[in-house]
Amino acid sequence: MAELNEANTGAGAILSRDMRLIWRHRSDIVNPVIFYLIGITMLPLAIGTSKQLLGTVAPGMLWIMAMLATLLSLDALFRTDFEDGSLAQFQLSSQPLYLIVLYKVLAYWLSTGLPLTLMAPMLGLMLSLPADGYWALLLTLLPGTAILTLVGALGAALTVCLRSGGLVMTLIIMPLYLPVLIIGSSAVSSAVAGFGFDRELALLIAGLAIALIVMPPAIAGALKISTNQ
Amino acid sequence: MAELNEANTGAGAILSRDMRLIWRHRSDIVNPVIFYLIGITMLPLAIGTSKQLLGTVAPGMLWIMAMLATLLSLDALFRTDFEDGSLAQFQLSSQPLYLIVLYKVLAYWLSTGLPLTLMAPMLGLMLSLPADGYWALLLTLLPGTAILTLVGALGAALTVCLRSGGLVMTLIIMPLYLPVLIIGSSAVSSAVAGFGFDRELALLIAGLAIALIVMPPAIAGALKISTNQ
Amino acid sequence: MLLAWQWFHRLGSPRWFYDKSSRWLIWLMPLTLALLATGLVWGLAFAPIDAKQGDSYRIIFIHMPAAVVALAGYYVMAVAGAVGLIWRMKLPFMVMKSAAPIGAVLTALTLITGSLWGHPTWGTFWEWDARNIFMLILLFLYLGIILLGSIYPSRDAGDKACALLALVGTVNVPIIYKSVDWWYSLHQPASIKFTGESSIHASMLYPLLICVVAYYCVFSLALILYTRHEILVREARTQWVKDLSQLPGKNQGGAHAKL
Amino acid sequence: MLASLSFNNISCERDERILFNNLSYECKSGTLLQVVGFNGAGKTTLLHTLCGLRQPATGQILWQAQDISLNPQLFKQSLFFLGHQTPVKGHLTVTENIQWLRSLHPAPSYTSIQQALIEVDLLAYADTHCHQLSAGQRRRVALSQLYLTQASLWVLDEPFTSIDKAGVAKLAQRLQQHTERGGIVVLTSHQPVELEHLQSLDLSRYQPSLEEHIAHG
Amino acid sequence: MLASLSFNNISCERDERILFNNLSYECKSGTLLQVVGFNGAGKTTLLHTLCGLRQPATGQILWQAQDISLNPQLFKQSLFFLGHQTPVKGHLTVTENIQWLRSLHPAPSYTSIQQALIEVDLLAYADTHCHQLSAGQRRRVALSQLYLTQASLWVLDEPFTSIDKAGVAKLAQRLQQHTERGGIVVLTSHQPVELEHLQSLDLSRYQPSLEEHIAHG
Ligand code: HEM
Ligand SMILES: Nc1ncnc2c1ncn2[C@@H]1O[C@H](COP(=O)(O)OP(=O)(O)OP(=O)(O)O)[C@@H](O)[C@H]1O
Ligand SMILES: Nc1ncnc2c1ncn2[C@@H]1O[C@H](COP(=O)(O)OP(=O)(O)OP(=O)(O)O)[C@@H](O)[C@H]1O
Ligand SMILES: [Mg+2]
Ligand SMILES: [Mg+2]
Repeated sequence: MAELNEANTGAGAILSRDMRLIWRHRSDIVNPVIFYLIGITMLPLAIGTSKQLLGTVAPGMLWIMAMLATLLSLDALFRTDFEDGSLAQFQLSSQPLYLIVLYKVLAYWLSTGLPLTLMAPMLGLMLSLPADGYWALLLTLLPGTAILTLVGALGAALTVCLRSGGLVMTLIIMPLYLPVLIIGSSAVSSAVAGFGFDRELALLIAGLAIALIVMPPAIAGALKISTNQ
Repeated sequence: MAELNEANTGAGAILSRDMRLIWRHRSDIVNPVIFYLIGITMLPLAIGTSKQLLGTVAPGMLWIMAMLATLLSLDALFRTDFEDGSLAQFQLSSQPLYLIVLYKVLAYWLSTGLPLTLMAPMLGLMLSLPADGYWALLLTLLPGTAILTLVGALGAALTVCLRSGGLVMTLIIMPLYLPVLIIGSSAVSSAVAGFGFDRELALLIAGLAIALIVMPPAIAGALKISTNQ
Repeated sequence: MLLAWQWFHRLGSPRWFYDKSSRWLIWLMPLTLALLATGLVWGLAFAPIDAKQGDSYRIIFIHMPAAVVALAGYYVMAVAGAVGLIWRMKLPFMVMKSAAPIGAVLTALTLITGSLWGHPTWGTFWEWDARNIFMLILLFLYLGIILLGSIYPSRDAGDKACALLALVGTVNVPIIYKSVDWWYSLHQPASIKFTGESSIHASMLYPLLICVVAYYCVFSLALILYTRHEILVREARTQWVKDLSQLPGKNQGGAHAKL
Repeated sequence: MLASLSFNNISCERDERILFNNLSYECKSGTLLQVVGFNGAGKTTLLHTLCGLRQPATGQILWQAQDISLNPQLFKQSLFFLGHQTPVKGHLTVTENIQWLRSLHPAPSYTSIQQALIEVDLLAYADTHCHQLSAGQRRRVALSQLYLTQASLWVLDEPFTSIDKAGVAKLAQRLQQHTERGGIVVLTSHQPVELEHLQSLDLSRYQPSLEEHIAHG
Repeated sequence: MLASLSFNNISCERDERILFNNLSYECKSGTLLQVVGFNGAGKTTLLHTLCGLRQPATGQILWQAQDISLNPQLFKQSLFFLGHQTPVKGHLTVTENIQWLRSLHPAPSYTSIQQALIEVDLLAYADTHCHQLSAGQRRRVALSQLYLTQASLWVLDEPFTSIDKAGVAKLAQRLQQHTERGGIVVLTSHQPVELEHLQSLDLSRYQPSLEEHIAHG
């Protein structure tokens, strides 16, 4: 009783809790990656195995599938927290809500976007992506998946109180995903064509910077709206 | 007190309840369709708008996206029933469990697979699918989505008690989806190439017949396993 | 009849298996080593050089048996699962659980050796060849079962779930095999076709056959060792396992317990 | 209604840990049994087992002198179970929820849904979506089945949770009525329950002794 | 600890229906207030409102004589809330769950987690995953925060749900201790609660009269 236990600083503990939760759900770390793997694997089966055709669609398909993989489990990001009352605890925490949100998103990205990105070049190999595309793929997916996660988290927050939230979210978020998708896939395409992709990369990084500033408060606001009814 | 109220026959009521639930979640009826719509719409943005290229990949992409759309909300099929104790009620119902399961799957297909199938030719138009492919697309998607739903329901039943069920389900179900995908997309391709697609259609219908016999008891068994721990 | 039934039920007893298998190991281990050594040394060192491919073809002695046994492993797993489900026995589930990672490793080995081989012969690490696709999907099937078993909160339920999935997968495996093959012939006329039979002369065939038998032995050996380990883990609370650990010197199975 | 339920020497395990052991009990027609025990004693596990949702590790459960696993269909027809969770769909209205819960046991009922709604005091909410109800009201939606079911064995896991005082009294009255007609009620509750002829089964007394613990592992 | 909480004339609505009206109450240091009312009276709504999770339709809530919406950060530091649901993650162990719940209010605590586990009688389950706990045990995981928090205002929505008799007695003792030290506890419960100096606020008395109903809608 006499000793005074320092509590871990709050937001850091959320991150560590989220990382621990994610580690407990190990399957979740593996899964978007495996979804990506399977999605890409199925592609040649569906559209044919001509190397030339695959190489042409590879940049676009690698990006679309990365997007779908990121999106897939995002809708569960706040769902369980909402259902078991943790979200109310977050709101009443002495930590600012947007910081908690930021850490949650970070944990999600570390366990989904990052491995997905690292996976991508290997899958590019399977789709016979021309050699020039690998760096472009890797470098654009890095900020790209981060933006997708931040934007997707907003969708998850807005639809958290809806039972059929997953698909509503898809609908809300897809249009916002479009620019990222277009820029990202055109970066890879232009790298493959032998042009640079600096401009696209710069755009994505700028987008990430903006998203990092704008999104956490927006998500926090959306959560408040969702729960306060 | 004196009057005797006939209860509606059980399984029919599950179907009507499920249809009503689905109607309440109206978004769910619309959503796989919208996911399909958006997924296909994004494609030209990601891989380029060359008509010839789009026409080549159209059969495969229409099938892959139909598969992903079917899969997307399937993992919620038994999730809520599990969490709110309805699944225990199903098991203790005087109706056989596999019948209840069959009706649930039917309700799901009527609200997802069917509209998706009806949607597909229109999206084929957007991807400049050659004219010969439309009937093949429609006729193969009809039994195809039904098989996908039945097989996916097994995945949903096996993962219903797992918190991160959605993606585990994807992983275990995707390999089982492959034959359907391959047969379906090759049916459309061969129809486009001017060959018939009778053989593929016959295979899919045979597959559906087998799935209809094998799957409901398997799903019922999986549900018992999931809850009895 | 009655005897056969008794024997069958004893098969379900982990303890019986543990005791018996330590005796099997005594002859299975040297046999496996001998076969493997003979097959590999013969194949890798003494078989004649292939006219077209030079020495690179020798990967076949690792590659082809792995592929064959990986597929067989799936059926072993599924049959074990079915037996467990139907007769509600513990041991078959342990066998099933053990078969999955072994099968997955063999599948991965096939894929890796295949793509290593593909580099010099096909000029690429990966080709969308029917058999490659089939192997990849088999890997997914294995991974799915391993994953499902590992994340189930309760072991009993996880076992049953895996068994069910493996059973449904059994229906699917030949379908995939057929559809992949059939679809391949439809889409892409064989541009790079490797017809195995033509390049195999008797002098290569014999070591290859020995290798296949050796791989089957390796599979059985690994399966037994893995199952024994699984038994010890799962039955750790029972008296007989405790007795085992108290007398480590007396039972040579104790050594494998630490596997 | 003539009913009889008996446990013969049953024991239940969770993750290979024995929860209770050698439990035998006999409920005749008209029995009102409260299973008591500390948190984690195994009350819910016992209730699930006697509904056939789980298998007991050893022993049998007899309904009308027959093992329940022999003729599960017959047993299910005479069983009504309500667990910790509330099987109520937020997106359906109160009436719709009651209708489908009832449809799981398609037997004629002498009470109308209207009547049941009055009994659980939800008539004013008949067409309200259930996610707009308070915790207690949701619970009442599920409990309304007690007025509609024809089952003779009721198994209720903490039925009084979230229910207000008047509701608890009403519910107790309904349980009493059921047993007076020859039915059997098995329930758990941590709240003191005011019911006549209430028998009580204390699970703590069936915990494995220390020696058994050691012998088992 | 010196605390004061007061409601000034607050009223709450749900879907444009007034639940209660003109509710004023003052809690000084050491108050133990039980909000009572029938199912659907608005207890949970009131508790959410006074935590700042909802806005009242009219009126103010004052904490230390200051409106809580003026300085929410300060208010949150002195608040501990536990609702109907149990904010416990099934995939984390008991200890991990307690750690992260505590981390939401990073203030030093004089009790160790070990100690808290002993208090809620979960020491044997410290490393068990929470989805392997019984209903009452899960609830205890959340309640362990009562031994760790430094907040002076505790708002508890049916804290005794699923808790066994010994647990309820222990909990009651803890609440008493908190108020004796000058804290404030606001709770709801349908179970009879044996607590000294318990004040009771009956929400039914604040329902809008019929005229108001007509005037409003
Ligand atoms: C990742 C790539 C590869 C995979 C997944 C793979 C897979 C397989 C499989 C599944 C078999 C067993 C077939 C059966 O028994 O029906 C097999 C056999 C064989 N593979 Fe591969 N293979 C790959 C690459 C290669 C390459 C690059 C070569 C040589 C150019 C090759 C040559 C052979 C030969 C000669 C056999 C035995 C032939 C027979 O008896 O049918 N494989 N492979
Ligand atoms: N899904 C599970 N997996 C493993 N163990 C479990 C599971 N559910 C419960 N247990 C364990 O089984 C024991 C009995 O749980 P049960 O739910 O039957 O208790 P209970 O008597 O109903 O308790 P309560 O009064 O809290 O509802 C507990 O010790 C718990 O830890
Ligand atoms: N999300 C919601 N949307 C609309 N109305 C709601 C919602 N939740 C509750 N209500 C209504 O508000 C009223 C008060 O609900 P509240 O949950 O505050 O009651 P309560 O006093 O806590 O009841 P209980 O004792 O059952 O917990 C109820 O009549 C209910 O129908
Ligand atoms: Mg319980
Ligand atoms: Mg309430």
